[in-house]
This record gives sequence, C-alpha cells and structure tokens, in this order.
Amino acid sequence: MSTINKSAAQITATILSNKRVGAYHQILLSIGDLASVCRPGNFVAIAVGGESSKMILRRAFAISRITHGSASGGAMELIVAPHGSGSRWLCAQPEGSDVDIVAPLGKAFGIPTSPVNALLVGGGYGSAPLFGLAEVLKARGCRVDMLLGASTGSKIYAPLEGKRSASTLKIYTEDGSMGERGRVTAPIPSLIEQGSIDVIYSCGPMSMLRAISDLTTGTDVVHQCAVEESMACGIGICMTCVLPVKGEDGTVSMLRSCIDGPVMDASTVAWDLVGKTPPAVTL
Amino acid sequence: MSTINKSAAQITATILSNKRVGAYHQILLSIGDLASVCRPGNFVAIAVGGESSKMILRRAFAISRITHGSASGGAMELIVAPHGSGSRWLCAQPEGSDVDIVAPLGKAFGIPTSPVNALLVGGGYGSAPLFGLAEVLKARGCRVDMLLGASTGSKIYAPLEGKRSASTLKIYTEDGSMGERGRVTAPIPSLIEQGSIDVIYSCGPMSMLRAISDLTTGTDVVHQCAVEESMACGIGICMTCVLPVKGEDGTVSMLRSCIDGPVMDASTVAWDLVGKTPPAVTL
Amino acid sequence: MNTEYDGFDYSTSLAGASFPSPVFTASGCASSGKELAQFFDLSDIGAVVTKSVMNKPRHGRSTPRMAETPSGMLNSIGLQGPGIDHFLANDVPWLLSKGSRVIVSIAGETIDEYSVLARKIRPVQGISAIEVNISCPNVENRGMVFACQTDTAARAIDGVRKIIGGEIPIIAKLTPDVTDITSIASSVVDAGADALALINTVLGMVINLDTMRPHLGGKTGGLSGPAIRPVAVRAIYQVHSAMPNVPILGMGGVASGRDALELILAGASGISVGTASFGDPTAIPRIQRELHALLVARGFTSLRQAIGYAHRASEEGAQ
Amino acid sequence: MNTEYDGFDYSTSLAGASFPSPVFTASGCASSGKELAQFFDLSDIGAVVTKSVMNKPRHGRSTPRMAETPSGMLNSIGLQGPGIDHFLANDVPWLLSKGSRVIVSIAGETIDEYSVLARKIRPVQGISAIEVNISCPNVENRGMVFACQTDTAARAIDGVRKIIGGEIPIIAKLTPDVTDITSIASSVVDAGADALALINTVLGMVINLDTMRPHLGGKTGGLSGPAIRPVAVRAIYQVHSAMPNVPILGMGGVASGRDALELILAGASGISVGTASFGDPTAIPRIQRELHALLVARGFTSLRQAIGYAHRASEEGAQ
Ligand SMILES: Cc1cc2nc3c(=O)[nH]c(=O)nc-3n(C[C@H](O)[C@H](O)[C@H](O)COP(=O)(O)OP(=O)(O)OC[C@H]3O[C@@H](n4cnc5c(N)ncnc54)[C@H](O)[C@@H]3O)c2cc1C
Ligand SMILES: Cc1cc2nc3c(=O)[nH]c(=O)nc-3n(C[C@H](O)[C@H](O)[C@H](O)COP(=O)(O)OP(=O)(O)OC[C@H]3O[C@@H](n4cnc5c(N)ncnc54)[C@H](O)[C@@H]3O)c2cc1C
Ligand SMILES: Cc1cc2nc3c(=O)[nH]c(=O)nc-3n(C[C@H](O)[C@H](O)[C@H](O)COP(=O)(O)O)c2cc1C
Ligand SMILES: Cc1cc2nc3c(=O)[nH]c(=O)nc-3n(C[C@H](O)[C@H](O)[C@H](O)COP(=O)(O)O)c2cc1C
Ligand code: FES
Ligand code: FES
Repeated sequence: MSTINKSAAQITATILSNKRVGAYHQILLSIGDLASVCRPGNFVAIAVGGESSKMILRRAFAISRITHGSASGGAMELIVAPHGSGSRWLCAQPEGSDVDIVAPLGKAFGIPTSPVNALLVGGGYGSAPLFGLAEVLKARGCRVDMLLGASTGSKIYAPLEGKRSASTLKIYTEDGSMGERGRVTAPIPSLIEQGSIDVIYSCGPMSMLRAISDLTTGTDVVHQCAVEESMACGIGICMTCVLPVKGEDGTVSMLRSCIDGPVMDASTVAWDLVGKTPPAVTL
Repeated sequence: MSTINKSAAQITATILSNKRVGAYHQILLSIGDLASVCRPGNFVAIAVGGESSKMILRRAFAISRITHGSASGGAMELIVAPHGSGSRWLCAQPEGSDVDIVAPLGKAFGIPTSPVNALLVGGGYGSAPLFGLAEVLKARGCRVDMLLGASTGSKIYAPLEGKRSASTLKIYTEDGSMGERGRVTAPIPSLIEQGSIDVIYSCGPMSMLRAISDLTTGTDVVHQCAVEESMACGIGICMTCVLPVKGEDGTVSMLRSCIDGPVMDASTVAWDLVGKTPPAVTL
Repeated sequence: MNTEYDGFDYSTSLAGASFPSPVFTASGCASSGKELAQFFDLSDIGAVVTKSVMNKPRHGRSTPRMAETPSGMLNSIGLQGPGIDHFLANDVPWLLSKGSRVIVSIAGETIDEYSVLARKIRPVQGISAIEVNISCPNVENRGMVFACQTDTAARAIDGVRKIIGGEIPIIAKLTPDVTDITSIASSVVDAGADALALINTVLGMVINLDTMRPHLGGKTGGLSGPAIRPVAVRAIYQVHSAMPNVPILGMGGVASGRDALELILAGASGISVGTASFGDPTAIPRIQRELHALLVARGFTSLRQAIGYAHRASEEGAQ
Repeated sequence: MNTEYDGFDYSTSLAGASFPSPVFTASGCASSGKELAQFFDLSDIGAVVTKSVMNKPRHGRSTPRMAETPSGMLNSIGLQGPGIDHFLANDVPWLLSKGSRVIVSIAGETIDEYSVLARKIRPVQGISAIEVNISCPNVENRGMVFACQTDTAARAIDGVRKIIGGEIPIIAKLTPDVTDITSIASSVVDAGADALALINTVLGMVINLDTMRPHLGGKTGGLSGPAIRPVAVRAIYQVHSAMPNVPILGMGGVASGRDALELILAGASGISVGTASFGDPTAIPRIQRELHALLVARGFTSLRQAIGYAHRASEEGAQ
C-alpha cells in the first residue's frame, strides 16, 4: 500500500437519488464503508458513458457531503453541473443505476486543531465541498462565515443549505438575480481589515482563487484553495494536472493538483505562471 | 429521390416491447407509416450504443414481421441474437426507449404472382423474415412448408409461430435438443426429388445458403436466399458488403448485398468466390 | 445556389472552383451519389466527391472488407469500381442533372494511369475539380502509395497537370502516414496541385480473435472516423501553417458541426464527410446546418473568416 | 514469481530479461509506480516501465496538457520529471524493494544525453531492461524526434549500446508517425537494440472551440488510447513480419484482455498498458487476468505459443 491516496478504493456505487437543483444536479451515491474515510476537499473520479463509451477518462467531482447512514452504509453527495458530454451523462443517470467510482482522492482541507474564524468562499459548483467543510469546522468550534458567488442565481447551489451550515451567508451574483450584484470577492478586503477572519477556504474558478490569493497576500490570513485543473487520471500517474508551486527555497515545481491538491496553500501557488511554460529548471 | 431504397427513411422508433425468447430477443418497434412500405426480406439498420457510443456503425437486422396497428401506426418485429456489443446493447434497451432506425432497406423476397409450393428454410435467427414471408405467400394462395434449424433448441426461434404460419414445420438441431438431430438441409433432396416444391426461400448462415444452392443446382427449383455480409453502411455507399455474382454473360461482378440484396437469386451467386479475391476484371 | 444562409456567406472556393457550402461528401463514402439521393437533395450540399475511379473496372479486395474499431473503422475496399468510361458516361451526367457540383476522384496503379484518366476527364463539361488520390492504402503493395514519397507524389500530379492545363482545379489527396506531410504537400504543389485533400485513412489492422488471423481480406486497411480526427486536425494545421495560400479540403472523422469547425479553424476551406454517412445517412446536411449555426454563434459573417483562424488567433491571442 | 497460472506458462522474455507475466505499465502512464501501489501489488504484474527520465529535472510543457478525443486522448506532458539522479536514488530502490521488475525509460534532447543517461544507469543493480524513448512527440521541436529518421534513431541507440555493453537489454521505442516503420526498426536493431517498443503516441491536435486556438499548451500532442489500437496492431504486425526474431513490447490502446491478445497475435512478446490505467486504476491486473483466460480458452498452454500466431495462422490457414 502506498502513502498516496491511501484510503482510495474503486467501487461500484448506486445512485440513491438524482435531483435537479437550479443549474445543477444533486446526486447521492451509496458508498458503504468508504464514507468513513472521505474528508472535505477530497474528490471522486467517476467513469462516464457506460460500457461502450467513447469517453475513456473519468470525470472529477468534489465530494460535497458525506452522510453516515444506517443499514446501507454511508452516502456521498455531489453537485454536478451538466457541462459537457460526461457530466451530462452523469446527470441523466436514473436513481438505482450504478456508477464506477474511485474515491476518496486528493488532499483534503486542513482542519485547524483549535477554534478559528473561518471564511468559506465558493464560486458556482465550487460551493460543493464547503457545506461538508462547514459542518466539520463548526464541530471543532470554529465560527464559519460563507460567501457564495456565481454569474446568476440559478448557479448558486442550495442557498438554504448554506444558511443552515454557516453562521452568516452572503450571496453575490454578477447579474444581480440573487443576493447582491457583484463578485464574491467584494467583501473580503474589509473582512480581512476588520481582523475577523483567520482562515479562508475557497473553491471555485481559478480566477476567483487567484483574486482571493491576491487579497490575502501580505496578511496573516491563511488561504486554502481547492484548485481545478484538467485531469486525465486523478490519481497521480499522468502529469496532466500540474500547477506551478513555489517551494521553500523559492524554486517553482510543477505539482500534480490531483495528489498534491486539489487543496493547496494558496500562498505557495505561482499564480502568474499557471498555464505558462514554467521557467527552465535550474539546479 | 432515387431508385435505390426508394421507400427508406430515417426515423426515431420507440421500443414497444423487448422480450427474451430462447437465445434471442423479440423486439417490437413502433414505426408509424413506415410499416406500409416494409416487405419480407427488407432489413433495418439501427444506431447502437447511445449518444456517446464508440460504435459508429449501424447494425443490420432482418425485419421479422410487420403489424399494422391502429392509433400509433404500424410496428416492426425483430429477432435479435445478443452477439457482440452492439446487439447486446439493443437487447438491453428497455421498453419505451427510442432508437434511431433506417428502414426499409434492401431488396425484398420476390413474391410469385401465381400460387406455388414454397419451402422456407431458416437457420438460427435466419427464421426472422420467414414468418412475415409465410403470411404474404399464404395470402397469395401458396402452399408454405417450413424448415428451421440451429445448433441447439434455444436457437430455434418461436417454433409455435412457425407452426402457425406454415402448413408444415420441421425442426432440426445439431445437438438433437429440439426436433430432429441433424442439419436443416437434410430433407431438401428428397423434397426436390418428389417435385413438391417450386421455390425455396432461405435465410441463415452463408454455409447453409450455399448448401441449399448446391442442392438446387440443376433442378427447376428457384432459390431465393437472403445473404448476410458484414455491412458498414447498409445503404450502398461503402462497398464493404459485396458478393461475387455472375451476370448473364457469365462474368462475375462484386455486387453490394445491401442494395442488390440481401435477397438474391442463389443460382447467380458465385459461392466458390465468396471471401476470395475475385479474378481480375476482363473486358 | 443556396440562399437559406441569409446574411451569412457560406460559400467557399478551392482554387477557383466555387461551392455554395463547404460541406462535401468524401471520396469512397458516397459511391456516385445516387444512393444518398434518397435521403437528401444532392444539390443542397457543397459538392459530391465521387469514389476514386480507375481506368479499368476493378473488383477490389476480398471480403471481409471492414472492421469496426473504437470510434472508427477499417476498410479495405481496394478501389472497386466500374472504370472511368462507364463512370463518365453514366454517373457524371446523372449527378450534373441533379444540380450537384461534382468533384471527380481518380486513382491509378501507375503514374501513367493518372495521365490516362486526366485525358479522359478533360473534355467533360461541368466537373468542378479533380481530386487525385495518390494515397489509397488499399492497393496490393503498400509501396504503391505514391503520396509516401515526394518524387512519386510529384510525378503523379505532374502527369495530371500537364494534361489538364489550367481548366480544372487539381486537388491532391495525401496520406498522413508519412514522416513529414508538409514536404509531400509542397512537392505536389510545386508539381501543379492547386489544392490539397487532407487526410486519407491511416493504415491500420485488426486481428480476428476467432480465426486468430488478420480480419480483413486485404490484411491491412484504412482507419477512418472520429478516432483519427486529431490526426486530421494536426495535418491540416501543419500544412496550412507551412503553405497558408494553398486551399485545403479537410476530412477525417468529421461527424458533427463542431468537428467540421475544428478542421476549418485549423485551415480547411472545405470539409469532406466520409465515415459519418455510414452511421447516419443524413449526416452531411446535418453537419452543414450545425456548422452554419456554430459559425454564426461565434460572430463570423462568412465562412472565409473562420478558415485557418486558429493560426491567427494564436498570434493575436493573450496566451 | 507468480504461480497463480497453474499449468499455463504465462512468462515472457524480452531479449534475455524474464517476466512472470507479459503485462506491464507503459512509460509515462504509471509515473514511478508509487501511485498505482494503492490499487494493486506492483510485483503481481509483469513489470513497471517508468516514465521517461532525462538527465536534468524538467518542468515539461504548459497546461492544458490533455484533451479527451473519441476513444482516445491527446497529451503534451513534455517529459516532466525529476532528472536521472533523483530517479535512481529514490524511485528505483523503492520499486525494487516492492519486488517489482523495473524497466527504466530514458529520453534525451541530444544524442549525447542518451549516453550520459546510460552511463548513470549501468552500475545500478536490479534493472530488468532499459527502454530508450527516441519517439516522444512532446519535445519543443518536432524535428527532434530521433525515431523519425533511420540515422538519428540508430545513433541514439548506438550511444546507449556502447555504454551498456551486453549487461542490460535495450528496448528502442519507436513512433508510428513515419513513412516506413520497418526501416527505422531495422536501423535501431542494427545499432544494437535488443527489442522494440511499439508504438509511441500518434501526433495529433485539438482546436478549442471556445478560444478557437490549439487547445494544448504545447499545441500538438500525442494521441493514445483505443483509437490508435489498429495502428499499433499494424505496426507490430509489419515489424514482426520483417524481423520475426526481434522481441516486441507492444502497446497502443490496450484496454482489455482481448486487446492485449490482438497485439500478441500480431507479434508482441509483452504488452504495456498506458492510457487505460487513467480510466481504470486496476486496468493492468484486470487485463492480465482477462488475457490469461483468453489464451487458455484458445487452447494455448503457454504465452509463447501465441506470440505472432496471426502470421503463422495465415500460412497454415485455408484462404
Ligand atoms: C478536483 C475537481 C473537482 C471538481 N468538482 C466538480 C464539482 O463538484 N461539480 C462539477 O460540476 N464539476 C466539478 N469539476 C469539474 C468537472 O470535472 C468537469 O465539469 C467535467 O470533467 C467535465 O466533463 P464533461 O465530459 O462534462 O465535459 P467535457 O468538456 O466534454 O470534458 C472533456 C474533458 O475535459 C475535462 N474537463 C472539462 N472541464 C473540466 C474542468 N472544469 N475541470 C477538470 N476537467 C475538465 C474532462 O474531465 C474531460 O476529460 C471538478 C473538477 C476537478 C478537477
Ligand atoms: C442483412 C442482415 C440481416 C441481419 N439480420 C439479423 C437478425 O435478424 N437478427 C440478428 O440477430 N442478427 C442479424 N444480422 C446480424 C447482425 O447484423 C449482427 O449480429 C450484428 O451486426 C452484430 O453486431 P454486434 O455489435 O453485436 O457485434 P460485433 O461483432 O461487435 O460487431 C462488430 C461489427 O461487425 C459487424 N458484424 C458482426 N457480425 C455480423 C454479422 N453476422 N453480419 C453482419 N455484420 C456483422 C457489425 O455490424 C459491426 O459493425 C443481420 C445482418 C445482416 C447483414
Ligand atoms: C469505405 C471507405 C472507402 C474509401 N474510399 C476512398 C476512395 O476511393 N478514394 C479516396 O480518396 N478516399 C477514400 N476513402 C477515404 C475517405 O475519403 C476519407 O479520406 C477518410 O475516410 C477520412 O474521412 P472520414 O473519417 O470522414 O471517413 C475511403 C474511406 C472509407 C471509409
Ligand atoms: C500522459 C502520457 C504520458 C506519456 N509519457 C511517455 C513517456 O514519458 N515516455 C514514453 O516512452 N512514452 C510515453 N507515453 C506513451 C505511452 O507509453 C504509450 O506508448 C502510448 O500512450 C500508447 O499506449 P496507450 O494507448 O496504452 O496509452 C505517454 C503517454 C501518455 C498518455
Ligand atoms: S490527473 Fe493524472 S497526475 Fe493528476
Ligand atoms: S453496406 Fe455499405 S455498400 Fe453495402
């Protein structure tokens, strides 16, 4: 057994329910004992398209929440945006059908050992892992505030859930159709200034993560972000999902976001190099 | 409009029922008005595997029977052997699901204008088009005898149907598990000798068609066989499905079994050249 | 000409030959057109590219001639056909009578045969272009693929050019199964090709697991369909990059408007649809509609603007 | 060694190196093994072929580095890796400690770099073979693919052979993107390659329809997965036919036991599984089981009997 993804397993999971919620599908998978080893920030890789599929790669989805059921064991909730052919296929699977999953994958969010003030920021389906995270943080005595943003109201996932799981919830949409008009990053500078947050947990588009990162640079606020890079394998064997990350000596390495992430310390990510050819390695 | 496949159309057909019968699936498709132009011997080409299928070619199936319904229009019956991934996919489609079909394709069995004695010989799922054919022949006042053969009993499709549609039915299985032990061709020589048949209609494996053809050579018995070659398109545009056929002047041409068949005058097929590189064309 | 694209200029040209839409059949995947006429009006699409015809009638290879592969298929037809005389006497007049634009594809076993074919085609009225297939993998000897070497490729085209003069545009059809397709492309252009058809099928093989022998009668076959689309895009992009002024008829795995758009952005001025018609007899008019909608959605007002756009976008682009 | 194949001899050898089963990882599709160890025991499969390593650490190409295509994918990793020193100090000892058989894949930007790498590997104990990747399409300059020309291919192998002597078998990995793969194959065998790895990825490209630019950071990428399997079968068949005594490590689109059997019948002595592991982390042990069952079902009592059987069957065959 390895030290990488050491709780991961490949299993057949049954779809317990599949509901449309706004622009997304909330999908509940029966995963038995695997539930006990899933942590907020982990993701699942799902085979799509069925037996004679031309889609040969798995699709990655953040584990939104874990419920520990009774007889049938635990369940895993996903929030899936029907984007391309793979996610649309998944959203079209009826209750009762089986899917082949590999989970839990990747690094989870780091949970503080003592109570802190945490701000959770989600963009679009990036809110997925935040609900589960909020529960864990609250159980540790943390104060949890939440900001959710999207282009439009239908892309804010389950605002009521957000309300339940966080102490405060603020919603931002770019078209103003829900919550305040504007970007989800808008209130962050003043929150930081007020000294009311210790840690930011973020999940959403790379541009959002980077913007938050810019705001926390030079402050004491720790920023853990869950990145999203195109992944072919999700388990560390293909090297497609890399991100430039600065080491302690300042040199940049291309780390695999599937196994060294998706949760990363945002201050170590070389945001300006993302998507660029990194400078040649110097020794 | 063309003279080739001049009644063919591409439509979405709903599966009205899908029942396992022995080794086969009996599948009933709702095809509306198209029912009125389907003739015994025609086939249907069905897209398989769904939207994200890696199977890019249609699968061909003989039209087993046409029923002219009331409100919903006509229906087409198929007898499908779950063979490889495409036919297995079709057999797994539940009632109510839609399939994309092109039908009716190919040349139908020639129907005599005056009553004759017809022998219908089917091997395996090759019995499919014979039931519909038997009905048409009987309506024309023909006497219809039927021989069905297969390796084993579960591969004899619907023997009771056979009984209903023909005056006499004889069944042969190679393992003797149903009917008589032996090949379906066994009784043919004596039937020919007795002068009790005018026309043989056959459908089944190429080896069976060829064997019957050998038996009818030099006799007055007309032999119409429905051949089965690997087909990429089913509509005459790819040239994969060719068969060596002798012209009136004795020269061999490679004819497309999808549009110049599947029903062919067996006496014109150059059986010894099937699957061989045909002799160079001489002019 | 088609007027249903109001406002949008969907027309294209290949070295002087004009077409109301850029979506054509692919040679060998539409026979001579008659068979598809049951499913759509042949005059509604850009052009019918006919099956490569040789001088004499030809039986082709033995069966089985096809094998389905993941998202693709192999074929080993081996250029079965009626011969040029029968073809010109029957098929061309029929197509022209239907209002179809006709591109005649020719293939020869020898360099000379191409000239012979050209000589017979030259006097025929109404042909939009000649596609010279120097890349069919289904001939007896793999060494016979003229498009594998710059010199044989050039000589085959030169033979046709000398006879055709400037009357009919010549499109040279190339194989991607070469070390450097741009050098083959430039050699045929130097020899007089006005345009290029990219790509012919990729040489492949399937072993039958029952007989444990090569499945196809001809052993090897040509791989086509969506599986090879990335190879087609790459070949078109490379050649357009090297010779931006040479029009390209792009093909290889196009099964939808989005696929056609990919090839056009890479540098194709027209698109041939081959294997997709086997799975869907109305693929060509559908792709023609889908491509039109995608172009309009991206703000293009003519097809021409989109041709090779991936090259220009990368110059302008942010990175 | 594995004993679960009782009665059936599943072992194979590549030019003297022996393996208990013929199913290996493919270079670049298993990193250095650690990541897959969570899903199965690395000592249970034939061998781990490690990701091609270069002399110096290397970042590789910019992202995006992959695009899914019909039944395939493109990658443009660009040989990211830790460099040979780190690799030999860390990865090789770890793999050997797990009881895995190790085939080290090396890649160089220059002919000299291959010799440098060979010099560092030579003293290392326990390595089963060296795979010399002279065919990675994801280097800056397409002209850099040594396996595209007989002379550069031979020189790279020659450099390694001179240093390795006879100690470790050398497997030369070739690209199918050439006009005549058998001539490349014979040139590297003449230069001292003991075995051949066929095939590396096929050069391809995808245009992103949103940005309308090449999708991959490196523009072109290597096509892998089931889409290219017919190309792999063809390449293996051609090369085995030309050089029946040179062992072949076959790869390209193997995703099931039936696929592996196809390559073995065509002439492969071993099978590398690459892209299939991305979609299924337990693909390799599954394929190993499936292949075994298929061989037994066909009456073979050893793997060796099946290697290249499609060639022999066609001699014996009816036709
Ligand atoms: C760690 C991680 C967590 C994710 N969590 C969620 C989630 O909770 N909910 C959700 O809806 N989506 C999530 N995504 C994005 C999701 O993986 C993509 O939307 C999905 O892969 C798209 O597949 P497709 O077939 O629908 O689209 P296509 O565009 O057809 O996919 C083509 C290929 O590109 C890859 N790809 C396309 N878009 C993305 C993307 N945004 N990220 C990564 N790969 C992509 C696909 O995996 C596939 O290989 C997550 C991605 C990652 C990496
Ligand atoms: C005119 C005609 C009528 C037919 N009628 C029937 C019928 O009534 N009932 C029935 O069960 N089957 C019938 N078949 C056979 C049926 O088409 C094949 O069983 C089916 O195509 C197999 O597809 P697959 O994906 O299951 O198998 P695979 O072996 O995975 O198919 C791979 C490819 O080979 C082709 N292929 C494989 N076997 C055959 C075959 N026997 N004939 C033609 N192509 C083949 C497939 O079309 C496909 O392209 C008929 C075939 C033809 C040509
Ligand atoms: C069955 C079949 C027959 C073909 N015959 C020819 C031919 O006669 N001449 C030719 O130039 N190309 C021929 N081709 C190649 C196609 O024209 C086309 O270049 C290739 O199939 C790639 O396009 P596609 O993926 O859309 O099919 C043939 C392809 C197939 C599948
Ligand atoms: C992501 C990725 C990375 C690869 N890296 C290497 C490599 O470093 N060295 C090498 O020789 N081949 C490399 N290959 C090629 C594979 O080893 C293999 O030859 C090819 O992918 C075909 O096999 P497959 O279809 O099973 O993947 C890589 C392939 C992929 C998909
Ligand atoms: S997705 Fe393959 S290494 Fe990260
Ligand atoms: S199947 Fe295509 S011509 Fe008959």
